[in-house]
Amino acid sequence: MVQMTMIEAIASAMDNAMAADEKVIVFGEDVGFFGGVFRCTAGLQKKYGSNRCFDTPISELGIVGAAIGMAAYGLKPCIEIQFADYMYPAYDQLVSESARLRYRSAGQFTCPMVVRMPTGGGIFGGQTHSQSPEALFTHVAGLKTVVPSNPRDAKGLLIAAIEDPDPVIFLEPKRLYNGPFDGHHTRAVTPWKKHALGEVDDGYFTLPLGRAKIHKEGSAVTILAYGTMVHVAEATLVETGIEGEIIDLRTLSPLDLDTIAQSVEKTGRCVVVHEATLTCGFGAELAALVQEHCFYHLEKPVMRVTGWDTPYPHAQEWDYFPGPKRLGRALIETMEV
Amino acid sequence: MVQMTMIEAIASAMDNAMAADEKVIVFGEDVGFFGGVFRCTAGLQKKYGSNRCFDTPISELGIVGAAIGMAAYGLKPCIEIQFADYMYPAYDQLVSESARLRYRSAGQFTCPMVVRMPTGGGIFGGQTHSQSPEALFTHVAGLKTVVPSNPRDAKGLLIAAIEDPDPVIFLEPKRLYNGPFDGHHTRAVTPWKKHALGEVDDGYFTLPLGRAKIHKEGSAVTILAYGTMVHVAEATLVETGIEGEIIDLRTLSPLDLDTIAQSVEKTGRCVVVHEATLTCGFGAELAALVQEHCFYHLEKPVMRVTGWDTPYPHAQEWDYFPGPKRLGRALIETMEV
Amino acid sequence: MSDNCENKHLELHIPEPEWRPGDTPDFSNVVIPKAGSVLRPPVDVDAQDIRDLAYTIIRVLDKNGNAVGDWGGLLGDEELIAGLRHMMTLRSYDARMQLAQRQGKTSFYMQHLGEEAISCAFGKALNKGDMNFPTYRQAGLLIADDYPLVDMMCQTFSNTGDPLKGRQMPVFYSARDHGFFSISGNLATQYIQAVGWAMASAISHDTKIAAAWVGDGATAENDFHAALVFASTYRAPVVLNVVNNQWAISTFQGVALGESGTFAARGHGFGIPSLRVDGNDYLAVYAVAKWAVERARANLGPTLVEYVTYRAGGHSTSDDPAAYRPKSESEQWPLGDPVLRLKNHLITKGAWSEERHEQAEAEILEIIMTAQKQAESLGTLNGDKIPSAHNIFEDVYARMPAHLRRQRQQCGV
Amino acid sequence: MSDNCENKHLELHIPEPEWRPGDTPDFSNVVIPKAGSVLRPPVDVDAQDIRDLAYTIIRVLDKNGNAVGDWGGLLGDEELIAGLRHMMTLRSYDARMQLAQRQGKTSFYMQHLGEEAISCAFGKALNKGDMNFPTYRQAGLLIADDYPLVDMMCQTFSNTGDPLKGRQMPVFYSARDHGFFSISGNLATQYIQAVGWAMASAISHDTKIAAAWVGDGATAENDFHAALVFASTYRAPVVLNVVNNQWAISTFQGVALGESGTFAARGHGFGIPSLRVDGNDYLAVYAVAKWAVERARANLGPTLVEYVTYRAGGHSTSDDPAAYRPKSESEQWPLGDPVLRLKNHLITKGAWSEERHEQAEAEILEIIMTAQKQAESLGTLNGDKIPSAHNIFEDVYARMPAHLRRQRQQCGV
Ligand SMILES: Cc1ncc(C[n+]2csc(CCOP(=O)(O)OP(=O)(O)O)c2C)c(N)n1
Ligand SMILES: Cc1ncc(C[n+]2csc(CCOP(=O)(O)OP(=O)(O)O)c2C)c(N)n1
Ligand SMILES: [Mg+2]
Ligand SMILES: [Mg+2]
Repeated sequence: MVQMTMIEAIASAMDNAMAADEKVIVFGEDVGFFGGVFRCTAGLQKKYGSNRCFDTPISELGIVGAAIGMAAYGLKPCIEIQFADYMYPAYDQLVSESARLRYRSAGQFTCPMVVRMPTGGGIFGGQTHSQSPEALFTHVAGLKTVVPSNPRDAKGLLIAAIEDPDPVIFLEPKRLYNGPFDGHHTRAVTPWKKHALGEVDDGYFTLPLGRAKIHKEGSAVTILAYGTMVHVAEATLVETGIEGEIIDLRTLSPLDLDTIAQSVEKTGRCVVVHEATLTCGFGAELAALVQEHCFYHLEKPVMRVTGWDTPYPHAQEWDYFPGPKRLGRALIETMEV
Repeated sequence: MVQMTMIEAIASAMDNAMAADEKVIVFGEDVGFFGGVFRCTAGLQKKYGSNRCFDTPISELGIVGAAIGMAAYGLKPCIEIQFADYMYPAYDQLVSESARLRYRSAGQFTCPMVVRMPTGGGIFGGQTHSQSPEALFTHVAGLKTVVPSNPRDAKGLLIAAIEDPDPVIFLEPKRLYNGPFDGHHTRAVTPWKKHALGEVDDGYFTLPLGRAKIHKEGSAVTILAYGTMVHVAEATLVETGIEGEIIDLRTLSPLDLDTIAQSVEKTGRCVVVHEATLTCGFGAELAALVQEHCFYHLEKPVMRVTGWDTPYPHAQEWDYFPGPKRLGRALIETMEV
Repeated sequence: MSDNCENKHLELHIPEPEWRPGDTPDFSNVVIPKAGSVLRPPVDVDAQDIRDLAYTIIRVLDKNGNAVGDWGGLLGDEELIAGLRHMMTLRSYDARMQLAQRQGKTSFYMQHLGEEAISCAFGKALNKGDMNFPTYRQAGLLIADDYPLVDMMCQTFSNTGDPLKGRQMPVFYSARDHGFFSISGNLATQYIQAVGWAMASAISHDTKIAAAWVGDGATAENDFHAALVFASTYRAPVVLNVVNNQWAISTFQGVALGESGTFAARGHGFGIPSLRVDGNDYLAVYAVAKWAVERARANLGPTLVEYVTYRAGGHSTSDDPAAYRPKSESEQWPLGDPVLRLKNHLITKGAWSEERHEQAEAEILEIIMTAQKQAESLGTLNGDKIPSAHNIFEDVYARMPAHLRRQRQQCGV
Repeated sequence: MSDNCENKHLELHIPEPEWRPGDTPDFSNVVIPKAGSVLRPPVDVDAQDIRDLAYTIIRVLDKNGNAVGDWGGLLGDEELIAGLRHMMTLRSYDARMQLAQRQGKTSFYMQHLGEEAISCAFGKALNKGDMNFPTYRQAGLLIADDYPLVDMMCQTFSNTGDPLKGRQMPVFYSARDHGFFSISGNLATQYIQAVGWAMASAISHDTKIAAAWVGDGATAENDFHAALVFASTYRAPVVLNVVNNQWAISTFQGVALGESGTFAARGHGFGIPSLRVDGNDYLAVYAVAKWAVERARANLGPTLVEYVTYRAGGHSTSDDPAAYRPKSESEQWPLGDPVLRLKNHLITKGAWSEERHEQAEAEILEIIMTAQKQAESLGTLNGDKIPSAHNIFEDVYARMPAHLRRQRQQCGV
């Protein structure tokens, strides 16, 4: 066990995967010599050569499109989109191509690749460095979507994603890179290096895709969260004193509905929280599923605490970000008899 | 009043808008001399000249990107994407640019444009001529999304969309172009020319965006539908004898939540139906909203009847399409005490 | 900024084809370089030294049916006869499938009429293991590689024998073992994938190369640019093919071409050797393909090839070209018919005759009819022998996740 | 397909910069054409007759500070002094804002160091009403058009005076009345929009033209291609600018450029006249800009201009270039410093002096400090005078829909 930041854990995942399988290659904008603007690929080019880790032109379409061709050839590309906000130029390749290749060729061609991208706000990145586009992937059949909330999960899930025979979108909440940010932007964040979840096995290991984790057990209300919001939820429970259960979804698609349903059947109350805009966000799917599968257990409607239905603003970031105050209000409302 | 197909109604909308305002221009792939692969722009180039109606290179990004520049200049482009399945190359321009221009420039620049695209299945178009990507637009703040279900609405809503000061995505269910297809693919469809909703005012008129219409009143259950599914719902009610209320949403964003809530409060039951894939489809948002706003009126969970979470298949189209049989089963289940 | 404004008013230029229905096309002012007049450079030539090859047309077969110049002489009579048979087979196959569509046996069809030489000849320039990333108008690659006609038909009919299980529209074949990548309905997307595949081969120190395909119209797409950028940057072992058949549905090539001169010239801005070839000349297509393939195989990087041809038929069975171009344009088209030209060449050489040609035509029709019978015994789209609905849910992922199992159950399959 | 396989193994080519940290850069083998050596063609020249202009560098100021050749002589001393002051203002402004960011007064900043001539000189070639579609490194357009410094600072500080109401990151200005389109954080997206804007002007028989801006790295994006296609097809009155400052964050220009030779050459495949100019030479930039603007205004269509320059500072305040390039590379860069070069030219001409320069520097600093004081009185990002949260909900649509009114209420504003 070594203490790692989430950045180091992600780099370690790629390092281990590249060492284990020479078919694994890494590329993207600034990921080569420089090691990525967030340093997630630091050291890989030096260790594995520029044949297996290299810089690309600034063309997200090119990065994803080339990766699809490589995956069809038999390699296992693990590529970086510098910010999730910049995946749109590649969206056609992701949706129309990577997600459907196995299907439309009846398994003749497949697309084992991982698309890593930093997501979410909290760094004063404004509307083009803060987005959480997960719902744009979960709506697409053929893609898997993963969002880790800590270094250990990030590493185990990323190696599992690289091993996976299908395309996996791997969303990295950038506000968590250095520590478990809980929405209190004026307080210092405990660095991962001093946090239990920063203890990560140095070697090769996987955590299964498609399984949620009960981050904190409780009986009063179920909070469905992923990424940064797991820590916001934790802080909110401490502050409100509510005995809630936090489920860290980890994989959004395919979703671990059983774990969710079990929890809501126990608590009878459910709040969903995410940073993305409300309308048609992933929280809509969660609310729809929970009311469908746990209808007779629900004491209260499922509430959603999310980013507003606006672009992500720069200066007013903390009025936009769904922090402990807003989540707390929703929890209290949901706890009313 | 003239009898029109939906194609003619759409053409007539553009014709009237172009006649009324010379800032309105029309372009897209094959829309000029030929009048569009579905003939929706037939006659416009001849009447208004190729300066105002012209063919473009096959670049959806170019079409939308150029339209944004034109709208910022002060024109009102009404552009065609040949099939909604081909909007992905332009998705970045739609999401990152058209939807945010007013916001990020604090109103200095605006983007009054309409993006028309045929959507939906039922024509053996396979996975690249059948998609219903509405949720990919409704998730995006700054866009409006409209789906007409008949010629009269199509015309009035399209003119309103062209008048609108913001970007509007105008989705045309292609299976409705010639008649109110109800999902019974082996039966002939009554042509619009013989249908009450095919009676359309020849001149300039608008129908307000953001207002749903009660397509059929009823008290037993609320069916939330749009586009082709309005007619599928109608057929299903006839066949099951259920006294359901069909709400034709017409505009998905901004949504007419009041009309929906009033109906569900009356009926206590709600089924949502759409062609798009289930997970994170627009039905998820509808179910989430209905359970949130009508929780104490609901006798049963909101059910969703949708396309499966797979690409749209070619040969098995009628096993994929959510027709009257599947909707009927859901209604019956929802009606159980 | 100054506010000097005494300027004339601007006008938008809208490209228009020379002829519309009712006009009489006249190609007499189109310059067609003489067969044999373009020299064949060595494959390791510098791109900048052969810029002129993007503005000419490389041709081998002259008016009299002789093969002339540097680019000829690569194929023996047997190979040429095989090539002729491939083109004839493709044409005959197309005619039958077009008819089958009209008879309601399937939903849609797209033919190659006039463009047969391109995919048939190109296919012969590749090695086993190389990979094409085709559009919907390169079925000649399959035919020239002896892919079973019955399988092609089963795909077209979406029947129980369909290798793609009914999931894809007709003609969107996929045949991995024949170096034929799964066709996408989205134009141009496969162009950059071909570059990626070629890069993967180079990364793996393999010897395989890739070939990308796109139409004149689809060169305007994003993926075309990404492919040129990546191919140029990484010197990917790929042949970048542009089939310029003059039309993109109803839109003439001038709309995509703009002021460019030629599509081949688009390669120049990327330092990619770019050649323009007579696409209706089997020998020229083969020779240029071979040249480009050799370059790629020798690790010299990408080549862009524009095939000048003409889409003699409708865009698809959903299209009627009489609505936007003169009916006679196709006959007036100055590069002739690829089947006829190769036939005449072989006859001129004494390797073929009218009789053998007729006989071959009959044989081929027979082969196709037999295959069609076999394919139809496995069903057609309008019958009830289509692939089962459980195929909707399979192959979305390698392993079916719980929610799809649930949905499959709801579907009752 | 044959299965001939006796081929050598492929290798992927990965472009690498010549020098990395620790190396000593040596630009002595870079050919810099003599100032004045490139002839100035008439604006209605055929693109094909000036292909060489994409492979050279148009320069006016020689080593001794003289303006030489065809492209010089367009600006009087007063105009040049004004230009010098614009560049000095931009540089001084950058230095202050960079510092303010380090002091925590804002979240982020991007400077122009070494690239000041390009936007400052280009701005002077346009008319009132023309529209730039800039990236984040053309604030000289604003300064040369006398946009208030206080407004620029308020935007940078996201304070209560911010014309963009705190919504945008620093430096993403928007100033419609100054011909400055709203900057997008997504690279290259505005390139095709500029073409659309220019097309709209032509459709409206207006006289206004547009200017598009993109960096060397971002030419790889989809929008760049779409812009070239549309500009070429419709002969749009637009100037397509590429600022080649050698770096895209940590990635040297060779990764985007590949085998192309130059970025200007990318215009050739579209038949667009393409010029390459010394971006550190105020006079050359102005002359080429003027030429391209005249072409557009005369309805002669688009021009592509590549500005050869060097990003002397970090990519942004988040970047440290010492991690990926030698520290001395910037000093070794052979095209010199644009401010120094124009200063020397004016001194050589006797229109300027070291004393006047120092005095101007002091004056400019004073102006900027005064503006900064005024701007800071309206707040900085780390203070509490930021635009109210109700601005989150406004301008999403022209009229706020019900769901946003509900959300605004929940937000408590
Ligand atoms: C992304 C995308 N946009 C539009 C279409 C619709 N479409 C199908 S074929 C076609 C014309 C293609 O023309 P070209 O590239 O010249 O190929 P050709 O049909 O002539 O072989 C169009 C516009 C599509 N399939 N994909
Ligand atoms: C679509 C997109 N992809 C990636 C980025 C991240 N990014 C911001 S600036 C930059 C480098 C741009 O380099 P260049 O175009 O050369 O402009 P320069 O910064 O040198 O002026 C990158 C990769 C982005 N902003 N948008
Ligand atoms: Mg074509
Ligand atoms: Mg740069």
